[in-house]
Amino acid sequence: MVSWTGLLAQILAIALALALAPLLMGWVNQWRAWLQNRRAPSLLQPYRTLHKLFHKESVLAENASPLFRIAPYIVFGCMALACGIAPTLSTDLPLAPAADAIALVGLFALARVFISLAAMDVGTAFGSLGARREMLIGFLAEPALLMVLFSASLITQSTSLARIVETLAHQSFAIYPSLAVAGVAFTFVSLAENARVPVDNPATHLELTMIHEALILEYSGRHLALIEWAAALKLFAYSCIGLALFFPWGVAEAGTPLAILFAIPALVLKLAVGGVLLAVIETINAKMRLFRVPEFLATAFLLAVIALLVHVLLGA
Amino acid sequence: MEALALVLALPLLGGLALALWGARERAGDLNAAVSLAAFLASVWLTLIVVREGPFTVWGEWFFVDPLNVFLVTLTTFVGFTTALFARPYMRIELDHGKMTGPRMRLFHSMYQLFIAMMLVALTTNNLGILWVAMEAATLATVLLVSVYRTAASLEAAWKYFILCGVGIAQALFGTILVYLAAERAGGGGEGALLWTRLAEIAHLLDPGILSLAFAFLLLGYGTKVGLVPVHNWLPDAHAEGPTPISAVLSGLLLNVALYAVLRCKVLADGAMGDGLPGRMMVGFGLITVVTAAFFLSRQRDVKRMFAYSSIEHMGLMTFAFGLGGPIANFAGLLHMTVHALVKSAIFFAVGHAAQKAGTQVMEDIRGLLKVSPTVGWGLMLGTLAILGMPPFGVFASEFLILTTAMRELPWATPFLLVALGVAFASIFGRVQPMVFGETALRPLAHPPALVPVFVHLGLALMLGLYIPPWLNTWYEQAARMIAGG
Amino acid sequence: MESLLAQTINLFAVALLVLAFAMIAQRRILTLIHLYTLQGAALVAATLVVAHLTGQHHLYGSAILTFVLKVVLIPVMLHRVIDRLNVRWDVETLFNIPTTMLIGIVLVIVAFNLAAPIASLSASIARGTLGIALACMLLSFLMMIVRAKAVPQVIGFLSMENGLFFAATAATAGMPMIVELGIAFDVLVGILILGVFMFQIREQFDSLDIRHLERLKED
Amino acid sequence: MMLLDWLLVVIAGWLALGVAGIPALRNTGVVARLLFPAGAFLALVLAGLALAALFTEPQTAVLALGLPTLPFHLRLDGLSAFFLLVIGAAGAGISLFAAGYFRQGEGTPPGLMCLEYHLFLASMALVVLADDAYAFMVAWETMALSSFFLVTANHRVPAIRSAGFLYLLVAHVGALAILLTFGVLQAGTGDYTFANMRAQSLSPLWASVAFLLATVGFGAKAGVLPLHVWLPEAHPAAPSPVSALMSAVMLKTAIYGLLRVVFDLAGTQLWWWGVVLLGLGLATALFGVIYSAVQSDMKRLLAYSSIENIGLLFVGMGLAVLFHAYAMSALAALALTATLFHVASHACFKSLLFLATGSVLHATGERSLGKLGGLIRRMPWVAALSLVGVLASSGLPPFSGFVAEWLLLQSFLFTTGLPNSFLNMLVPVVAAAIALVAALAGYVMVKFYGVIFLGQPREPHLAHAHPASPLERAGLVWLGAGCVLLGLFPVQVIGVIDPVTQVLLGAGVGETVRANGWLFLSPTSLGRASYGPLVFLLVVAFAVALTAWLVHRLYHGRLRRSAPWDCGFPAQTARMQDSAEGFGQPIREIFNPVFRMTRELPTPFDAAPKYRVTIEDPFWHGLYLPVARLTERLARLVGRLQQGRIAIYLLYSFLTLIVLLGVVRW
Repeated sequence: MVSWTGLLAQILAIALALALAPLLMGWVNQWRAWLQNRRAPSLLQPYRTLHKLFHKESVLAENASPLFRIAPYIVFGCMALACGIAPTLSTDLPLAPAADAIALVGLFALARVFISLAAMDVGTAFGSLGARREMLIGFLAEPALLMVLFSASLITQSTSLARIVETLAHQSFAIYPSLAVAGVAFTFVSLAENARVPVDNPATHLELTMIHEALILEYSGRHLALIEWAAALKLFAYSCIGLALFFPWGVAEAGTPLAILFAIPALVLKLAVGGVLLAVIETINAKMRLFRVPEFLATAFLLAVIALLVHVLLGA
Repeated sequence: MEALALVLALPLLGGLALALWGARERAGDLNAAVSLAAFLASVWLTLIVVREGPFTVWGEWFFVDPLNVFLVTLTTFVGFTTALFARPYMRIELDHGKMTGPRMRLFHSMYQLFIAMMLVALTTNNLGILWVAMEAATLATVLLVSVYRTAASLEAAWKYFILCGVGIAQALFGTILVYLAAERAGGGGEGALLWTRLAEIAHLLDPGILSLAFAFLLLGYGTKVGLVPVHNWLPDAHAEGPTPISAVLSGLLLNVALYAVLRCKVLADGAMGDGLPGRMMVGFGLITVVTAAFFLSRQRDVKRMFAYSSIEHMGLMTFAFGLGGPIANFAGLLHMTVHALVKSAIFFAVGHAAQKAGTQVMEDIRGLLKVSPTVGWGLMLGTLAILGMPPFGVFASEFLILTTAMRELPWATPFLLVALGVAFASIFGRVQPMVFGETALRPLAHPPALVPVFVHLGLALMLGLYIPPWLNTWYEQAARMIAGG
Repeated sequence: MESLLAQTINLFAVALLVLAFAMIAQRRILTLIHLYTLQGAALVAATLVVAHLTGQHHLYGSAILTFVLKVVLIPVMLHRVIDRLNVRWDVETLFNIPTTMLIGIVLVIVAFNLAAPIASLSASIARGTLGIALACMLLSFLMMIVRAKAVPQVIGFLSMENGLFFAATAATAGMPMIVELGIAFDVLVGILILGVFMFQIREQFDSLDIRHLERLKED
Repeated sequence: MMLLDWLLVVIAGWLALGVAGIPALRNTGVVARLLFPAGAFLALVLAGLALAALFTEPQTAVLALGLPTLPFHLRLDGLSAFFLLVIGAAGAGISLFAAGYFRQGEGTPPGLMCLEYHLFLASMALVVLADDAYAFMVAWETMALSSFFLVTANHRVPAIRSAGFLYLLVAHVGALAILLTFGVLQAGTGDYTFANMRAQSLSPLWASVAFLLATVGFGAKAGVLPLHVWLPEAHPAAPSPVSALMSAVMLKTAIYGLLRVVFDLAGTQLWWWGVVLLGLGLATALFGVIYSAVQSDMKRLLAYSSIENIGLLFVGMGLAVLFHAYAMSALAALALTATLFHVASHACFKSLLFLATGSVLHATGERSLGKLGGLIRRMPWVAALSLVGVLASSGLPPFSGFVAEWLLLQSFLFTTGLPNSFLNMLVPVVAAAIALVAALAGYVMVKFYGVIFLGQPREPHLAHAHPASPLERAGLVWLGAGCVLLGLFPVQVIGVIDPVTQVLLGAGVGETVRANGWLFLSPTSLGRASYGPLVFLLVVAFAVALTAWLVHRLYHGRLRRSAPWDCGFPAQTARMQDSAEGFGQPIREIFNPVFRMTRELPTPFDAAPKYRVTIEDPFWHGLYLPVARLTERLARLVGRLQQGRIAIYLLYSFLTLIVLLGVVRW
C-alpha cells in the first residue's frame, strides 16, 4: 500500500525539514534584527553555529547520568518524526498513520519530559528551575494544542493530520469561525512552546526568567547542537502544522507526485511569510513576567475550548 | 420425655448441690460437669425431636418443638462453655479477693438455677409458668449481678431488679388478659393458658383483648430483651456483674425473653390478623438499633460498650421478627444463634483482658497482642464477627435482614445503614487500639485457656459459610412456626 | 343476696382504689405499710367473695395464700426492715403530692377507658372491676416513679402486684392454681431479696435514699 | 475439568500457601524463598487460565458453601476473566517482588503476612467470580478485611492504625451500600443469585436507586470523590507490595463491580447515569492529579495519582453508559475498551511505581521526597524501570498509558452524535479537562522521577543506598515489560478486551481493529484515526541511532567530565535543587482556591529562615469532621436518656406503656 511517491514524499519532507529548519530560524532572527534596527546576522548563521558546536568537544558534569547523554538524541528523533508526520508537502505520507494529531501532541510531550528530566539530572539550581517552568508551560499548552486539533478534527471527522489537511484543502472553500478562534489559540500555544517572546526570550541568557536556556544550561558541544537543531525543527514543525491547518492550500494530494514540485515553493513562501509575522509579533510584544504566563496560556486554552463549543453550536 | 426431665432436672439438682458445696475448691469443676451433663442431655433431646418431631409431655404442661429445642441446646451449650470459662476466671477473682467462699457458693448455685429457670421458661407450654420462670431467672441473676457487693454492682442490681420487676409485672397483666380471652374463647380452667391450645384457637381469641394483652406483654418481656427505651437496666447489669454473668445475660437471657415475645406474637397475630404486632416490633427494633448505635459511640467501659452492642443486636432481631416472612424470621433465628455465640465469646476474651489489665476502662487496655496473642486475636476476631464482617454468621443474618428490609421497608434502611455505620466506627475504633499497638503490661507467662472463645467463633464462622441441613430444616420449621402456621 | 354480695366486690374494689390513692398521698412510711396491709386485706376479702359466688374452690386457696403473704408475712418483714434501718420519713417526692394526685385521676380515667370494652366481654361477675385493677396498677406505678426512697418504692412495687392479683381474681375467676403458686413464690423470694438488698444498700451508702443510686450513667 | 475448576484449584492453592505461612510464622526464609514465589507462580497460572477463559463460553459452578438456600454460585464470563487476567498478571509481578521484600520485624510476622496476603489475592479472585450476592459480599468483605490487616502490618505506629481504621470504616459503609444494591436488584424475590437479578426487570426508579447505591458502594472502594479520604492514608501506610496490590488490583475490583451492576444486572441504563459518572470521574481525576502534584511523600503522591486514574476510569464508564443508553453500541464499546485498557495499563504502571518506592524505601529508609535524590546512580535497575513506569503513567507514547488516553479521547470525538444538545455542549468541556488531567499527570511524574532519582542526593546517607535484590528486580522487570508490551501491541490487547465488551454490550471494536491490520491501531477506519506505536518507536529509535552514528562518524566522540557549570555559580550544594515543595509551587499558585493550605513564610530578617507548607484535604474538614461532630452531638443527646435516676427510667417505661396502649386502642 506504501506507494513510491509516498515514500519519496516522506523522505523529501523529512530531509526538507532538517535542511530548512535552521534556515527558518535564521530568517526569523534576521527579520527581528531588522525590525529592531540592528545589523542582522547572516541568514546562514544557524548552520555555522551548529557546525561549530558539533566540532567542539562536549563537557559533561561528573555526576551526569546516561539519561543526560541520551536525551538530546531522543529529543532530536522525536522532532524528526514530528516533521515527518506533519503534512508539509504531501498528504500521502507512509508515516502518517503511525501517529495522528493526538499522538503528535504526545510526541512533543515525550520530548519535553526527556529534556526536563535531563535538566534535572545534574542537579543544579537553574536546571531544576528550568525543568519546572518547562513542565508548567507544557501542561498548560498541551491541552490547548489538543483542543485546537480537536476542533479541526471535528470539522473533518478525523484525527489523522493528513486527512484533516486533505479535507480542508480540497473541499469547496468555507469559512469556519471555530477554526478562526482556534487559530488564535494555536498562535499563543506555538509562541509558548517554541520559547518565543512574550513567553520566553531565545536570544537571552542568564536571566532569572529564562526557561529554555535554563533547561540546556549544562549542555555543550554536539549535545547542545542537537538540542538547538531540535528546537529549530520544533519551530518548523509547528509552523508547518499551523500552515497546514489554517492555510492548507498548495499541499499535494495523494497520487499526484508532480504537485509536490509545486508544493515546495508554496511551503517556502508560506514559511517566509510566517517567519516575518513571528518576528513582528516578537518585536511588538514585551516579554511578560513569568507569573503571567499561566494566564496567557489559560487564555489560549479557553479560546481552544470556545472554538470547540462554537463548532458544536454552529456546526462549522 | 426422660431427656426433657434430665435437661430440666440436672441444673436444678446441680444448683441445690452447689448450694451445699459451692464454696469447695473443686466447685468450679462440678459446675462445669453439671453443665456438660445438661448439654449432653439436651443433645439427646434434640436427637429425639429431630427423629420424632415435636411432642408435649406431663399433661401438656411442657412441650418441645423446633423453636424451643434449638434454643434449649444453645442455652445448655453456652451455659457449659461459660462454666468452663468461669472455672479459672472466678478462681482468679477469688485470688484477687473480689470473691469470698460464700459468694462463690452463691455464684455457683445461682448460676445453675438461672440456667434451669431459662430452660423451664423455654420448654414450658403454659404462659403462666413461662412468666414465673422468667421472673425466677431475673431473681437468680439479680444476686449474681450484685455478687461483688461494690457500690456500683449494688446500684446496678437494684435497678435491674426494680425495672425488670416492674416490666415483668406488665407481662403478668398481659398474661392475665390472655387468660381472660382464652376463657371466653375456649373455657377457662387449668389448660386455658397452654400455648399449644391457644395457638390452635388463636383466631377465636378476641382481638381487642389480645391487642391490649400484647401491648403489656411486649413491654414486659421487652424490658428484659433490652428494647429502647426500657433498656436502662441492661448496660449497668452487664458492666458491673462478673464477666461470666455478663456472657450468659447477653448470650442467653435476652434470647429467652425474645423467645417469650415471639410466643406471644404468634397468638396476637393469630387473633388480630392485621399485622399490628409485627409493626410494633419493627418500630421498637428500629428505635433500639439506632439509639444503641449512638449510645455505643461514647463508651469508655469495655463491658458496658458490648452491653450496648447486645441491645443493638436484640433490636435488629426484633426488627427482623417484626418484618416477618420466612426469610426475615430465618434471619432472626440465625442472628439469635450467632449473636449468643459471638457475644459470649467476646465477653470471655474481654474478661481475660480486663482481669489482666485490672480495669475495664478501654483507654487503659492496650496492645493485647503483645500481652497474649490468643486474647488479642480472640477479641479482634470476635469484634469483627459481631460487627457483621463476613464470613462470620452475623453477616449472614444481617445480609438477609438488610436485603429483605430494602424491599419491605425501604424507608427503614437508611436508619439501619447509619446505625450500623456508627456502631462499626464506635466499636472498632475502640477495640483496634486495645488489641494492636504498644502496651505497658507484661506478656502473660502462659496463654489463658480460651478454648471456649475459639470454639464459639469457629461455630459462628461455620454458620456463616455452611449451615448443616438438619440445622437448616430446624430453622425453617421454627420460622414457619413463628410466622404462625 | 347474690347481687348484694356482687356489689360488695365493687365495694372492695373501690376500697383498693382509694387505698392506692392514699398511698400516693402518704408520706409516712409506717402508715404506708399499714395502708399496704389494708389493701392486702381488701384483696383477700374480694377474693373470698368471688370464690363464694363462683364456687371456684381454688380461689379459697389463693385467698389464703394472699392473706398469708400480703397481710402477714410481707408487712411484718417491712416492719422489721424499717425498724432495723429506722427509716420513718420519706422526705420529698419528685412532684408535689397534689400534682401527683391529679395525674392519678387522669390515669384512672385512662384505665377505665381502656378496660371498658374488655370488661364488657368478661364472663366474670366482677367484670366492672377490671378497670379498677388496671387503675390500681398504674397508680402504684406512678407511686414508684415519684418516691425517692427505697422502701416506698418497694411498697409501690408490691401494691402493683396487689393490683395484678385483683385483676386476676376479678376479671377471670383466678389464674390456674399452679400459676398462682408460682407467682406467690416469686413474690416471696422477691421480697426476701429486696430485704437483703436494702441492708446491703444501707451498709454501702448508710442511707436508703436511692438518690445515691444514680452513679451509673452516660456522662 | 473445566477452566473454572482449575481456577478454583489455583485459588485453593493460594489459600493453602497462606495457611502454610502459619507454621513458618517467623521463618522468613521459607516464607520469602518458597511461599511467595509459589504464589507468584500460581498467579501466572491464574492469568493463563483467565486468558484461555476469555475466548470460551461462560462457565458456572456451585460450591457447597454459603447459606442453605443460597450456596456460593460462581460464574466465569468474559468480564470476570479479564479482571482475573489483570489480577493474575499484576499479582505475579507483585508476589515476586514481595518475595524479596518482606523481612522480619515489620510488626506482623512474615508468616501471618503470607496468610493475609494470599487470602487477599484469593478473595479478589473470588470477588470477580462470584455469581450471587452472598458469595460476592463474603469475598468482598474478606478482601477488605485481609487488606486491612496488611495495611496495619506495622501496627505499632498510631498513624498507621488510624489509617487502617479509616480505611476499614469507609470500606464497611461502602459494603453496606452494595448490600442494599443487591437488596434492590433481587426485587423482593428473595433469590439472590445474579441470574435471578438479570431476569428481573426493574422500574426506572428502582433501577436508579440501585445504580446510585452501587455508585456509592463501589465508589467508596475505588476512592471516588468524596469517599477518597482513606486512600491517601492507607496506601502510604501499607508495605509497598500491599500498596501496589491495593492500588493496582483492588481498586479495579470496584470498577468490576460497577460494570457488573450497571451493564449486567441492572438491565436498563438511563442517560443521566452516564452524566453522574462523568461528573464524578472528572472531579475525582482533577482533584487527584492536582493534589498529587503538591505532595512531598512519594507514596502519598502515587496514592493521589491512583485517585486520578480512578477518575479517568469513571469518565470512561460514564461515556460508555451514555452511548449505551442512546443505543450507540459501537461507540459504547469503544469507550468501554478504553476503560478496560486503562484498567490493565494502570495495573501495570502503578504497581511498578509503588514497588519502586518500596525498593527506594528499603534502600534509603526515606519516604519524603525532600530527603531523596540522585538514586539513578545508586540503583540503576530500579531507576530505569521506574522511568518506564513514569512515562507510561504520564500517558506518553509509545507506552501503555498513552493508548488508553488515546482511545478515551477518540471516543470523546464521537459524542457530537448524541441526540442531546446539552450533552453535546458538556462533552467537549469534559474532553478538555481530560486533556488537562493527562498533561498534569506528566508534570507530576516528572516531579516524582526527577526528585527521587535525578539530581544530587539531598541527604549524605543516600550515598550508601543499596540496589534492589534480584527478586525485587524480577518483579519490576515483569511489570515494566507489561507497560511496554501493552503500549506496543494495542491491537492484540484489544483483541483480548473485545470479548468483554461483547459480553456487556453485545458489540465490540475488535473486528474493525483487526480488519485495519495488526500494525496500526484504528478503532473505526484508518482514514479517521490511527496510531502505530511500533512504527512510532522504530522511527524514533532509528532516528536516534542514525543521528548518533552520523554525529560520531562525521565529527568525533570526544567528551570531558568536569564540575557542573550552572552559570559559573561557585558554591553548589544539593539543597539548591528544586525541592518537592518547590516543584509543586506553580500548581499551588494556579489552583490556589482548591487547596486548604497553611504556610509559614520566612521574613528577610529571620536568623534561621524556615519555609513550611502543609496542605490538607478540604473534604476532610468540609465533610468528614462535621459528620463526626454531628454524630458526637447526637450521641451526647442520646446519652441523656441514660442519666442514672431510676425514677426517670420508670417514667420511660410508664410513658412507653401509655403510648403502646394508645397505639393498640386508637
